[in-house]
Amino acid sequence: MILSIFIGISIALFGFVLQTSIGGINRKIIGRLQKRHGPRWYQEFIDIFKLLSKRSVSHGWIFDFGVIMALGGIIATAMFMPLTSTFLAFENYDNFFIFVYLLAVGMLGMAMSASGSGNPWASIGVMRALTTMLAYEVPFLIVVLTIVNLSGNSSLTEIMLYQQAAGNNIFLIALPLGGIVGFIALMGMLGKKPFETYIAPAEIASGPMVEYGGKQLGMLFILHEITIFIEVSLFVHLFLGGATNIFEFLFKYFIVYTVANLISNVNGRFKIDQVVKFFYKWPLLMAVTQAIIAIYFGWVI
Amino acid sequence: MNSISNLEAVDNIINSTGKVIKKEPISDFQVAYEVNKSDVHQILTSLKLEGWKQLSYLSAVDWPEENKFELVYILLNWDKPVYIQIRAKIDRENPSMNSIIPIFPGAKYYEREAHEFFGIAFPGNPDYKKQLIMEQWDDIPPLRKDFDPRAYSDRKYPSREYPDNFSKKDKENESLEKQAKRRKRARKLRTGGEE
Amino acid sequence: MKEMKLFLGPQHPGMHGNASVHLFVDGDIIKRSYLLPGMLHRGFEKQMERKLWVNNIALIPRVCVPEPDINEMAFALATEKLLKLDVPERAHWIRMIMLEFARISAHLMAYGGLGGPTGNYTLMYHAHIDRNLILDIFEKISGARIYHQYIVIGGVRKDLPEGIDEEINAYLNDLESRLNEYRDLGIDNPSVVKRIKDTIMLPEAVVWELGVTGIGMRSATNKPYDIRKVMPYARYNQVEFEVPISDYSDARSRLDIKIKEVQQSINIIRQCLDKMPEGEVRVKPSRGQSMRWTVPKGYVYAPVESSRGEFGYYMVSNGGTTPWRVGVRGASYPQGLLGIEKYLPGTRIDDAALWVDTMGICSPEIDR
Amino acid sequence: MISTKYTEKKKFNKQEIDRKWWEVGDYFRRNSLWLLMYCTGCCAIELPPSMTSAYDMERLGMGPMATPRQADILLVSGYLSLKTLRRLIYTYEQMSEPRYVVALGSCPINGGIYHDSHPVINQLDQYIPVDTYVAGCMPNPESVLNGFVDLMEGIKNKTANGWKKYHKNYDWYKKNQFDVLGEVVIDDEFHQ
Repeated sequence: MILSIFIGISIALFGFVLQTSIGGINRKIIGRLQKRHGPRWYQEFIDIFKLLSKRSVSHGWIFDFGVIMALGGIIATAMFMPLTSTFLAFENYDNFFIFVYLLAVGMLGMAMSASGSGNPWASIGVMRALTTMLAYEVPFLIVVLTIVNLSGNSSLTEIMLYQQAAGNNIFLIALPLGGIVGFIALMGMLGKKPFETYIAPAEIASGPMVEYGGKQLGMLFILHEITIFIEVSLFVHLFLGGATNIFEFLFKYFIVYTVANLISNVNGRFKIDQVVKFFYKWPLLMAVTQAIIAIYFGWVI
Repeated sequence: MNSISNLEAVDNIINSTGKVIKKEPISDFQVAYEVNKSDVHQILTSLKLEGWKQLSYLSAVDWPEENKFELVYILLNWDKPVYIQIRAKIDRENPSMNSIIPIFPGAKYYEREAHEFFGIAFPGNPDYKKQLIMEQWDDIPPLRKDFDPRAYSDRKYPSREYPDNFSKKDKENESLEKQAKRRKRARKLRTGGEE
Repeated sequence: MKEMKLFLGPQHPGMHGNASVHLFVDGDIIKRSYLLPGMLHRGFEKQMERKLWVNNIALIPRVCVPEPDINEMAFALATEKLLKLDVPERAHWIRMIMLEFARISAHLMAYGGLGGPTGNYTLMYHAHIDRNLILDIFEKISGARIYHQYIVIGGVRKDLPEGIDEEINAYLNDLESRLNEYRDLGIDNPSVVKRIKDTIMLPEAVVWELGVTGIGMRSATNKPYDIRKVMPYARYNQVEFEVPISDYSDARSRLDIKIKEVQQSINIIRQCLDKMPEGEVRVKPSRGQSMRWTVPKGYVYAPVESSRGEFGYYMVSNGGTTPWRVGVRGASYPQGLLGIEKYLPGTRIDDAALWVDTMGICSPEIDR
Repeated sequence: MISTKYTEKKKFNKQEIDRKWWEVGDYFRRNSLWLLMYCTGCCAIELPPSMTSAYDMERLGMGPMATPRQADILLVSGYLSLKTLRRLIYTYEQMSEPRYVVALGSCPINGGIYHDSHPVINQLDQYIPVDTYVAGCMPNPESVLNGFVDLMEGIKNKTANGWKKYHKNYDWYKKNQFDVLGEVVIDDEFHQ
């Protein structure tokens, strides 16, 4: 048990280091896209450690406690994440719904803390973040339920093994419509444009983060990196067939995150009502069609 | 669309509505009229009906010797391109002029600004008295001629003191220094010994 | 729900320049709004009354920062009208080159500014690097990047440097080839179009009510109301160009006109380089030493078409060595102050920053 | 002359350890300076070229930030009218420490071209401490970046300690601010 907890914490730490480095490399790639040199690849680490070294202001205990609760919730979520189909901390506890449930703890902690700051921009940002969450969860869950139905199991490692088994395609190819929906929902989860509405620096002054500075912001950054790690890994495991070894995982992870980032950087952002309308229109329709095709007709490539 | 005929058209409109004290043609596209304070509203109304729909500028000029403020309204008709300046003098003591918001709604903020900078009252404008550009101004309105920004600045904001040897002395630039000394002496003579 | 008060600025990334929009919102919808100007006030009109005519040349470019040349042009035009001075032929053409470059740079900045409110920062980066090349050309011509003090009373400060023609032509070809890319990244990009189409409408009645000029007016009225066409200054009557118009004014059509105007400005500069005669570039406006220049009595209003609309100087001289009164008509005054108060309510918070950007609100010229 | 007499080796006391940690923190702080996007005056027009692709400030780890709480540098870009100074002081006091102030242009130094103008203050360091000045009207992007490199040197050599000065001379700064601004609470249409 102790060993499992230790491995779990190591996975969370690994996720943080991995996502922070890949985030830094991505900043460089985006820099090239924007015709400039770009920062050093380890810039994100420096930013986070700098924030942790600063003095910060508190806005009451809810504000402080919410951040810690969110960070704790996210680290707990990351502990359950399998890296490859055989390497995970807690055997048989890698059910998909654990992640959905535990991710909400982090989100709610952040929402609580941001509302605790009392800044109106923050409360608008929190409202928008929760609305966006409602929007992307529905189509995403439909697609995932289709996958669970096909593979007959909701455990991530089982889903991975199902895709890796001979004769089965990875779900991105097997369920093309569902794969597209999954990727769009992933963009929404990551808060990439065009679904960046709840951060929106030029409209609501970076939304929930408006009152954070110093240590709390540093913790939020760590939280953000680990959240991205969880979400991208979920996509890799669910749709790209997971990984048999760690290098395959790193490769797939890098590709998914970079593609999402590149798409994000040539798009504008929607308004909040457009986000909701968008998700409830095409992705929802596509997800339902995919579910009907896959489950009732059994047409799976 | 000949500009000369446009100028004549303007002449006719203004002469039929009010008394012109002075007319100054400025260029092919611009003409100025000085009118009585009481005629301004009527002239603006008839000009607006004739197509001078745009109020380009509204402000005031201070003439302390005559003890008058001069209000300026500049109108433009895009289809018959002529700028018309309508000028009217008002008293400098307790200056007041009825607002032209009913004719040109766009004048609201110009009037507020004129009140702030010159102290002219505009009855009819709902909030001309509120402060707009400056915050808690504590002196006479700044664009009046008797306001001295230099004195105000010296009184209110400490300025940086530079020691005499602040700039490095260069042998090659001695002639420049002599010039500066000469200028300083000349300034002293001109201002009567004050700095 | 209770009305909540929000401050869009002065310290806010969506705000261009140092001004503040105060929003009273209910949910996401704006109920009331004001612009709080004055943060950039520096007593310009008072300062100019206290400085000599020649000293003012150094002061005026600072009225509007993104596009300083129009200030120099308006001041020079006004003074020349008072002096009844004829400017050498070549100076007119050089002035037009400078003004059109200034227009391109201001349009590129505003178009790149779309990247802020809509979140498409790549567009902003690309537009700014093209603008930076214009600043380099300015530096070669006048010696300064932003405040050139190049258009002076009686002509321009000095002649164009050797070999600048090829450089300008190369730059223009380069920019022209990239205009389609700008369209794809900005106004034709589906996710950006969703934000800018059918928002921030400007009906024709509102244009006349507020006194909006420039692109806002041309996009709403569908008529070529451009001072360069209607009452040409410099030599705009001798070059061929079109004034882009539209009959439907939303954020997208205004930005579309901006890109079209960049194309027209490119054409104008090319014609200027072709038609420019040789000769003097500057005449002395008045007798004697420059510190003792006097200008005859008179009142004059000199308008110039800036990138945001009609920009004018109202100048009064009483025959002395300094102007008696200088009034600046900021092009964005009506839509900045009255427009935000009257027509921003009803839109969403997201649109407030777009209003500031696409209406071309330049806070230094409102505050002066 | 170094003494050769035997002395007991000093144990690290708490202050010493704090100092070491502070130096480690300084490394991170000077390599990740976040600017507050507050354009107080006209020098802000040269910031986009220095931030975006032409000069790319992000190479140095610097970037714009949306709110004062997140930022490290308060960039005073140009002249300050009284109205801006009030907001600037609010903003400065909101920022989390350590915080640095960089003043661009000649106007915050001695008033510059507006030295005799009625709404513009003449000397910024009477009201808040300034760590680096970049002179010029207006400073080129090269000199702006050079100013930031100077600030990094200052952080390394511990000379950029304006925020400590602000704590130490708090009463003096407050008195100056009060003298020029008068009432702190404003009551007008815009501040209901």
